[in-house]
Amino acid sequence: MQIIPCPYCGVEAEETELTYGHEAHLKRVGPDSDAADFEAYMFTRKNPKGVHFERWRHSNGCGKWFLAARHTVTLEVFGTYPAQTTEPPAELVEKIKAKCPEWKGWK
Amino acid sequence: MSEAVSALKGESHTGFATVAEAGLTGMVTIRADLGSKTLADALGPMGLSVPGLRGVVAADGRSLAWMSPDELMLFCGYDEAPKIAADLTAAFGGEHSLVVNVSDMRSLFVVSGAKGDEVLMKLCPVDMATLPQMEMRRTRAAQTGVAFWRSGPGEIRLICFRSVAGYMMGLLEVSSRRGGEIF
Amino acid sequence: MRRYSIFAIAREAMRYHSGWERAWRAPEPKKRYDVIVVGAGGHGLATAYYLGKVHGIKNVAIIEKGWLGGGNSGRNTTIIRSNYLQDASAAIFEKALQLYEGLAKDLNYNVMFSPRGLLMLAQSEHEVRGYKRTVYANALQGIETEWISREQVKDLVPIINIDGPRYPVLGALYQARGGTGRHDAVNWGYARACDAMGMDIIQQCEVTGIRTENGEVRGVDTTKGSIDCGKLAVVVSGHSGVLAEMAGFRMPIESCPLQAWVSEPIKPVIDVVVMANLVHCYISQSDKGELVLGGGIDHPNNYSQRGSWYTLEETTRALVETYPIISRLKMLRQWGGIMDITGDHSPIISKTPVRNMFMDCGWGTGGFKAIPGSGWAMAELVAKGEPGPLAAPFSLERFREGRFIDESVAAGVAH
Amino acid sequence: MSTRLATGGRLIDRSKSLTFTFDGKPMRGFQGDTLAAALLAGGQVLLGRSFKYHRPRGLLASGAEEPNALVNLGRNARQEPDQRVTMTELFDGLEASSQNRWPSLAFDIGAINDKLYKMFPAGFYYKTFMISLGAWAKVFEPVIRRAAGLGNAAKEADPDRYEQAYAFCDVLVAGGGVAGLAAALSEGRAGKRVILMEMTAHWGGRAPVDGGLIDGLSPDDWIAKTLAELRTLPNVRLMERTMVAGMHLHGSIIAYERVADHTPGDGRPRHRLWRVRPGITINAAGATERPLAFAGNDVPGVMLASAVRDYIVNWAVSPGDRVVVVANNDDAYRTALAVLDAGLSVPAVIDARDNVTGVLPMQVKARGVRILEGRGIARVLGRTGVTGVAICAQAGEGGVIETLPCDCVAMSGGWSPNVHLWSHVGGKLSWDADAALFRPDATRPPTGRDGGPIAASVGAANGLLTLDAIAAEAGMSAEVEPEAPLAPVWIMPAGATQALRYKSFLDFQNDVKVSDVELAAREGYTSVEHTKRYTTLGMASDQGKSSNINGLAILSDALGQTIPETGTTTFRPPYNPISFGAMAGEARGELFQPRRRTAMQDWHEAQHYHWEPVGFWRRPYCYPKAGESHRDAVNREIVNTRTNVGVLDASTLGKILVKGPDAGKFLDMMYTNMMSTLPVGKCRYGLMCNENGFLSDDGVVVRLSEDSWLCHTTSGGADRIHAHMEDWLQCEWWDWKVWTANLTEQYAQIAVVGPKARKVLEALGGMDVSKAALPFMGWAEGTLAGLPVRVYRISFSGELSYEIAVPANMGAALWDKVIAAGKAFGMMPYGTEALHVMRAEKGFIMIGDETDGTVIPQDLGLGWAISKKKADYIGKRAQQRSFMVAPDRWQLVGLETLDGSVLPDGAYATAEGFNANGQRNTQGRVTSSYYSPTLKKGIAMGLVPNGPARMGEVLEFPAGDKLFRARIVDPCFYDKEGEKSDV
Ligand SMILES: Cc1cc2nc3c(=O)[nH]c(=O)nc-3n(C[C@H](O)[C@H](O)[C@H](O)COP(=O)(O)OP(=O)(O)OC[C@H]3O[C@@H](n4cnc5c(N)ncnc54)[C@H](O)[C@@H]3O)c2cc1C
Ligand SMILES: NC(=O)c1ccc[n+]([C@@H]2O[C@H](COP(=O)([O-])OP(=O)(O)OC[C@H]3O[C@@H](n4cnc5c(N)ncnc54)[C@H](O)[C@@H]3O)[C@@H](O)[C@H]2O)c1
Ligand SMILES: Cc1cc2nc3c(=O)[nH]c(=O)nc-3n(C[C@H](O)[C@H](O)[C@H](O)COP(=O)(O)O)c2cc1C
Ligand SMILES: [Zn+2]
Repeated sequence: MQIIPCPYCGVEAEETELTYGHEAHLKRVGPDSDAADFEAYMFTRKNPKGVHFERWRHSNGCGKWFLAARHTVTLEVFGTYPAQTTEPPAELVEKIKAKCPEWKGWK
Repeated sequence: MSEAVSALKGESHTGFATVAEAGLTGMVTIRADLGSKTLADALGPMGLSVPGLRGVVAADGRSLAWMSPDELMLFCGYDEAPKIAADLTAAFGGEHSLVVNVSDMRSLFVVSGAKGDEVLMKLCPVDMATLPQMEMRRTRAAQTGVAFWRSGPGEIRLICFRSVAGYMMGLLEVSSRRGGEIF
Repeated sequence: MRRYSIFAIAREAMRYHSGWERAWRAPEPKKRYDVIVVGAGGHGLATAYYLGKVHGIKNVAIIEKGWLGGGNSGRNTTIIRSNYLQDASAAIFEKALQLYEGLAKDLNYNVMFSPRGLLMLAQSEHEVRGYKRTVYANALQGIETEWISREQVKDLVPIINIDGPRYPVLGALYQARGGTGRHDAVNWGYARACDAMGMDIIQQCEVTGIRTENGEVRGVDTTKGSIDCGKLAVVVSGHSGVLAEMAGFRMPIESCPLQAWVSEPIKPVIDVVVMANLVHCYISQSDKGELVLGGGIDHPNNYSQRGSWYTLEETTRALVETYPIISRLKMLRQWGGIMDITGDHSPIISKTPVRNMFMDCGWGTGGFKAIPGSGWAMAELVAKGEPGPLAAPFSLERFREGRFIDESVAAGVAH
Repeated sequence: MSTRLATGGRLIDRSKSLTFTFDGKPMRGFQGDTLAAALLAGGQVLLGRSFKYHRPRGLLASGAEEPNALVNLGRNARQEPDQRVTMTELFDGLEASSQNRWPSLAFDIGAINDKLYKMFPAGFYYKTFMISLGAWAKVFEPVIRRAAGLGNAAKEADPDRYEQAYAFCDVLVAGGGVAGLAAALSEGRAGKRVILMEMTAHWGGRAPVDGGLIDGLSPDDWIAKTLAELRTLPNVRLMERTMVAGMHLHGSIIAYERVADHTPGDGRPRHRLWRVRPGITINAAGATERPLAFAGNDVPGVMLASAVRDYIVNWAVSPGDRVVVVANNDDAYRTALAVLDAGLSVPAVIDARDNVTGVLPMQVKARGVRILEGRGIARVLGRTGVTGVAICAQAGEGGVIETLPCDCVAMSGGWSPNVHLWSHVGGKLSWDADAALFRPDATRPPTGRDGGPIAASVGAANGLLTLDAIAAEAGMSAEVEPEAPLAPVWIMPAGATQALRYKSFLDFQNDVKVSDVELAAREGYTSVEHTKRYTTLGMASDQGKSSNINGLAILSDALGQTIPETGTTTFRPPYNPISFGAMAGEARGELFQPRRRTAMQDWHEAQHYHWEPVGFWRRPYCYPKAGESHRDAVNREIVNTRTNVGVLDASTLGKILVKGPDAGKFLDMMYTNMMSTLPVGKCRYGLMCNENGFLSDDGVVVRLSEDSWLCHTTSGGADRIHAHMEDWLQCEWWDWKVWTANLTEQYAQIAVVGPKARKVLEALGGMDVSKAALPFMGWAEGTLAGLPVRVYRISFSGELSYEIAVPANMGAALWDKVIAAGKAFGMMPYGTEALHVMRAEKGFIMIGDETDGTVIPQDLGLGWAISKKKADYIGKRAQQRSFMVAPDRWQLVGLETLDGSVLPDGAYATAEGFNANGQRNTQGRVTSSYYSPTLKKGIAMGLVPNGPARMGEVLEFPAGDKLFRARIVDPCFYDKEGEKSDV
C-alpha cells in the first residue's frame, strides 16, 4: 500500500484513499493544434523507469488533485505539491537531483 | 416537516459499542474562499468561526467542519438548514461562493462507548490513537467514503452518503458485535 | 535437436536420465546478426521462431536481460481464448489459438495447451448485450463461441453461486476451445526450437542503448558489449518505453503492475476458466491443483513487479462472493508483472520512427494467449519490412488517426 | 514408536485432557498440544502422502515449515484442506483426516507412481503426451489433474465470520522469540509505539528448548520477566497467534490473526486480517533448520533435529525410542541431549565432519553415545516408518559400513534465517560462507516512501544463531555452550550414486529430489528461477522454507558455481498461507459491496420488483404482477404509460450543481452544446465527450439562475462526471471562478409520465403545472402535496412528462402520495426496461447502448447538439482526426425487419466478401432492439456505414441459423413531430 501525503489537507493518505491520475504537467492542446502535438498530449507518455511526475486525487478525502514526484522502481515519494502549477517546485527538483544523480530532469 | 424521514429512521445496535443513525440532521455545504471576511462575518452571529485545517468548531448545538481548503460543512437542525443556507447565500451577495442545503444527501451516525474506536479501526485506514478531538477525518470505511470526528468523550460522529446508509450500518453493526473486541 | 517422446524417456530412465541434452545453449554474442530480437519473453521467442521457420531468417539473436521467460510470459495466469470482439483482435488471437492447438507437436515440447473451455460471466444486462454482440461478431469472424444460460454455467462450474445475491449470473459467453496453457513450457518450447535452428539466446544481457545512423538502426549496446544487426525487433512488454527512449522516441504506453496469486493445491474443483468482469476476478485451477487467481491492474506507474495489497483484497472479495467455498482455502503466493498498457488497451505491432526497428508490445493483461499469433505477425513485419494483414491494424499510426481498437467496449473486457 | 513421556512438557496442561479424531480414529491429547504433538503422542507417525509419488510421510518439523503433515480439518462447511498439523492448536472435538490417498492412508493406490519413479523425473510431462491435442486434453491431462492437488475443499459456503483491522505504530516486531522480545522491550522502553506479533500461541521462540542463560536467567524465567515488563508498557501491544504475513509497498504490513481457530464456535470472528503501517519493521522471525539430503530422508520418522527436541521438551512427546542424530553442526547435539534427558536412547550421532571436538558433542560423548565422525547416511531403512539407518563414509559413494536399528532419525543440515519479510519488498541478502547461510545485508535494506530503510533484522533472522550473539546484539548477556563451525554439507554421502540421488529429497511435498535439480542443470534450466519452475522446487505450500537453500546448493554444485552466484528465488508474500476468508473480511453477502438505495427502495422491494444492478444501485427493471412474465410486465408498463400514466423512480440520475461567474464558460467546455446561452428557467439536453472525442455522458442541463446550472447525468455517470469536472477545474482552468457540488443524493426524483401525467400532478395540488405555466423544457419550483419540489418538464419517453425533485428524506412520502393520486388515473410504476423501450421508440440514444466508447456524437445524428459557434469543447480536437471525419463512419439509423420480428440485439449486418484476414465483411450492427408494444412489432436502432444516406436499403443480419432482413429507416418510430411531449 503506497502512502502519499496530500498537500492540501495534510493527511498521509494510503492508496485506497486516492485516485491515480497519470502523467502530470501535460498542457492541454486544443482544436487548432498539430496532429502530432495532439497525439503526444493524448497518448505519448513519459513512462520513465525512474522519477515520475504524476497526478493524484485525494478522492476519499478532501477531493483535491495534487501532483507527486515518485520513483517508479523504488516507489520513493520525493514530494507532493498542489496541482495549480505548471512546473514542479524548485526545491523538490533539487532534492530529487541530490538523491538521483542520474536523473535527467522533469521535462 | 413531519414527512421527512432519515434513511434508517434512527436504527441503532449495541454490541461492544453502540452504533446509531442519528436521524434527521441539517447540513449545509459552503464552498468559498475560506479567508473571506464576508464568510467570517456571516458565521459570527452563530458563534462560529472558520475552523483551521481539518478542524471542527461547535457552538449552540451547531458544528462547522473543515472539509477541504475551499469547503466547509455546517451541521445544524434539519429544519433550520434551508434558512441558514439561504441566509448565507444572501450574505455572500455577489461574492463567488456556493452555499447549498445538503441535509438530505448524507446520513449521520454516532458511535459511542469506550471501545468505539475499535469499531472504526476495523473499517478505516486511520490512526485512531492519534486522532484528536474535533478533527475531521475524511476517509473511507470499507468500500465507501466517509468523514468522521470525535465529537465528545467516547463519541464519534460519522457521515456517509444517504444511499449507502444501510451498507454503513451493516458495517458498523458487524464491526461492533460482541466477541469482536480487539483489545 | 533430440526429439522428446515417451520412448526417449523410457530409454533415458534406464541410465538415470543422464543423456538429455541442453534445451538451449548459453552462447556468447556474435558481432553481428541479421535480426536481433530484444526480449526473450514468449512474444520475442515466437517472433524469432517464425522468422526462422516461415521466413528462413536464422541468423538471429534473442537478447534477454534476465532469464528467458522471466517477464510477464513467465508469470501470467495462462488464460487463452480468441473470442475477441473487434475484427483486428479476433483475427490475431484466433491465429494464435490455432497455432496453440498444434504447438506441442510443432515444437516437440508439451506446452500443455488445455482447451478446457472458458466462460465470461454476464452479471448485468449490459454484459448480456455485450457478449451476445460478441457471439454475432465472432460468427462472422469464423470463431466458435456461444452464449450459454445460467443453468449451463452452473453445470460447467458447480462451485459457482449463480444466485447472487448481488450480481446473479445471467449467462455467459463460452468458448469451448479456450482454456489455459503451461506458460513456462511455451517459453521453453520456443526457446529450444529457436536454439535448434541455430539462433543464439543470450541471457543475462541487458540492452542499454540502441545505435542508429541516419534514422536507421545499426545495432545495440548491451551489458555484454555492442552487437550489430540488420534489423531490430523490440519485444519487451513493460519495458517498451525504456527501449523506445533509447532510440529517441516515446510510446503510447504506461507500465504498471498486474498481480496474480495462487491457493494451496487442492483436488480439482473447477475444470474450466471463468472470468467475471463486472466484479472483476478470474479463476482457473492448474493441473497441479492450485487455484490460479487474478483481477485488475494497479494503475500507478510501477516497474517493480510488485503491486498494492488492496487490489488482491478487492479481487478476493469478488472471488469469495462468486465461489463461496474458497473462503476456507488459503493464499499460497502472490506476485506481479509489469504491464504495458496502451492508449486503447490494444497491442502494437509496428514500424517505428527508426528504420528497420520494429516493436511488438502493448499486450498488457492479455498477451499470453497471443504469443504464437503475435510472433507470427511480427516475424512477417520484420522479414518483409511491411505489416501483413494481421499486424496492419495494430500500427502506431492509429493513435494519431483516432483509429482505435478498443476491446473493452462491449462489456468491459480488456483481456 | 512415538509416545507421550510420563513427565515434562512445558506447554501442556496434563490436567486438561482433550479428545479428537484422526481419520475417524478417536485420540487424546492435552491442552497446549499442537495437533502434531498429539498425533505423535498417540503413535501416529504416518500422516500424509506426498504430491507426486504418494510416498508415505510423517512429520518433518514442529513449526510453520512443515511440508508433509497436512490434513483436512473439520467437516462439511467447515472443512479446511492442507492444514499444517504443526500450526494447529488442539481443541476438544477436533476432527482431522489425511489427504491425497486412496483408499486409505496406509494403503494408497497412488503409490504405484513411486515404483515408476524413474519414468517421472522433473518435467517428464514436457517431453511426452504429444500424440495429439485430443489425446492430451481428453486422456492424459484429466489423469494428471485427478492425481494432483492435496486436500479437498468444502462443498458448502463458509459459515464463519472474518474481519480486518488497521493498526499504526512506530515499530512492528515480527516474532516473539528472545530477539523479538528484547527488541520490543528496548523500543518500548524508549517510548515508541510498538506492536509485537507472534504467530504461535506462546512466547519465547526456540530459546526455552535450546537452553542457556540470559542475563543470568533461564530462558523461561527471562521470557516471563520480559513479558511482565512489556505488559506494563501502555505503548506496547503484544499479539499472539498473529503472523506477519508479508511486507508490502512502502513497508505496509499484512498480518494474520487466527482469533478463534482454536475455539471454534465461540462467536468470535475466525480470523482477523491486520493492515499495519509501521515506521519500521523489525524482523525477528528466527531461523529454520535445514534437512540433509540422503536416500530415504523422507521416510516417516526422519525429522529435523530441532523438531525432535521440541516435541520432547515442549510437549513431552517422544518421536522414537531410539533416535539416531545425523548432522553437520554442533547444535544438533542438543537433540541428542534432550533425547537422553528424556530417558530414551541415542544409538549414535552421525556427523559429516571429521574432527568433532565441540563442547556439545563432548557432553553427548560423555554420556556414552557413539559419535561417528566423517560419516553419513547411505540410506534410511523402512517405508512407512524408520527401522534403521545404513551408515557410510561421508566422503564416499555410499558403501554401507554398518547398519543401525532405530525408529527415529533427527537430522540437521544447519539453519537458514527467515529472511522472507526482509526480502518481500526487495531487501538484499549476503551469503555467509562460514555459517553457510544467507543473511540480510543491512547495507541494502528494503526502502520505503522516503527512500529510507523500512526493515531491520535481529536474532536468528539476522543470521545470529547463538544465544550469546543474539543477546549481545540486544545489549544483554548470555551464557551458552560455544559451537564449533558447521561443515557445509548438503548431500550424504558426498559422492552419492545416481540411485541414491533419486531417493534423496529436497522439496518433500513436491517430491523434488537431488537428481531432479541436477537434471535441470544438465538440460540448461540453469537459472535458479528456471530450476525452480522446471522441478517445482520450493513451489509447494511450504514455499521451500526447509528445502530452498539445499536446492540452491545442489544446483550450484552441478553448475560449478558458488551459491551467491546462483542466488535465491524471489521471496513473495505470504510467509505462510492465509485464508481467503480473512482477505475478504466482512465483505460478503449484503456487505460484499456497498448497495445504494434510493429513498423509495423499500417500496420497490415490497412490490417484489425484478431488479437489475446499475453501478451499486439496484434499479427496478419491471414490476411483474402475480403470474406475469417479465416481458409481459414490461409491455404492460409501456402501454399503460403511453395510454394512461406511469411513474418511475429516477432518483439515481446524477445532479451536479455548477455555480460561479465562469460557470457558463466552463459548461461550454464540458458539453458539446452551448450551455452559457440557456435561459434561466429552461432545460436543455446536453452531450459530454471525453478528450478523445467519444461520447461519454448525456443529460438535461437546467439553468437555475444567472450563475448556476444543474447538470443531470446518467445514473452510472454521476460520480465520474463530477470527478471529471473537478479535474478540469483544479488542474487546467484553476483560475476560473466555478464551484461544483454533486447533489445527486440530495434529491429523490420521480418521473410522472404519460397523457394523464398532468392530472396526477393537479391531483397532488400545490402548483400550476399547466402548459402555460410550465411549458415543455421548462422547470418550476413550488410545492406538491405539501412538499417542496422542483419540477422539470422534460421527456425521455416522448410523452407528457414531469420529473419531480424532492429532498431525499421526503422522497418516500412524495412517492406514496403520487401513487395514491395516480390510482384514479390508472397509474402504474414502470422500470428501466420500459424506459429503454420507450426511448428507443422515440429514437433517443442511450449511453452504453448506442455508445460504447468508440462512438462520437456525429455518428449518432446528434450534430445538432454540437455547437458550431464554439471554438472549443472537450473532445473537439479529437473529433477532427482523420478517422473521425472519414466519410464512411458507421452512423445511427432505425432498423425495421421486413416481417416485423425483433432483430437480435448486437447482430451485425453482412457485406459482400471477406477481409484480408478471411473474416466476413460487415456493414453495420444493431445497437438496441426491442419489441415495441406500442407499434406491435420489432424496432431497432443500429450503426451503419453512411447509414442516413441509405434509407430504405435492406440489410441482412445473420444470427445463428436465422437470417434477419431489415430495412434502414428513420430512428424515430413514434410521434416524430414530438406532439405528445409538448402538450
Ligand atoms: C499477473 C499476470 C497475469 C496475466 N494473465 C494473462 C492471461 O491470463 N492471459 C493472457 O493472455 N495474458 C496474461 N497476461 C499478459 C501476458 O503475460 C503478457 O502479455 C505476455 O506475457 C507478454 O509477453 P512478452 O513476450 O511481450 O513480454 P515478457 O514476457 O514480459 O518479455 C519481455 C522480456 O524483455 C526483457 N527485457 C526488457 N528490457 C530489456 C532490455 N533492456 N534488454 C534485454 N531484455 C529486456 C524482459 O526481461 C522480459 O523477459 C498476464 C500478465 C501478468 C503479469
Ligand atoms: N545454535 C544454533 O544453531 C541455532 C540456530 C537457530 C536458532 N537458535 C536459537 O534460536 C533462538 C533464536 O532466537 P530468535 O528470537 O531470533 O528466534 P526464535 O526462533 O526463537 O523466535 C522466532 C519467533 O518468531 C515467530 N515467527 C516466525 N515468523 C513469524 C512471522 N512471520 N510472524 C510472527 N511470528 C513469527 C516464531 O513463531 C518464533 O516464536 C535462540 O535461542 C538461538 O539460540 C540456535
Ligand atoms: C499459472 C501459475 C501457477 C503457479 N503456481 C505456483 C505454485 O503452485 N506454487 C508456487 O510457489 N508458485 C506458483 N506460481 C508463482 C511462481 O512461483 C512465481 O511467483 C511467479 O511465476 C512470478 O515469479 P516471481 O515470484 O519469481 O517474481 C505460479 C505462477 C503461475 C503463473
Ligand atoms: Zn487531501
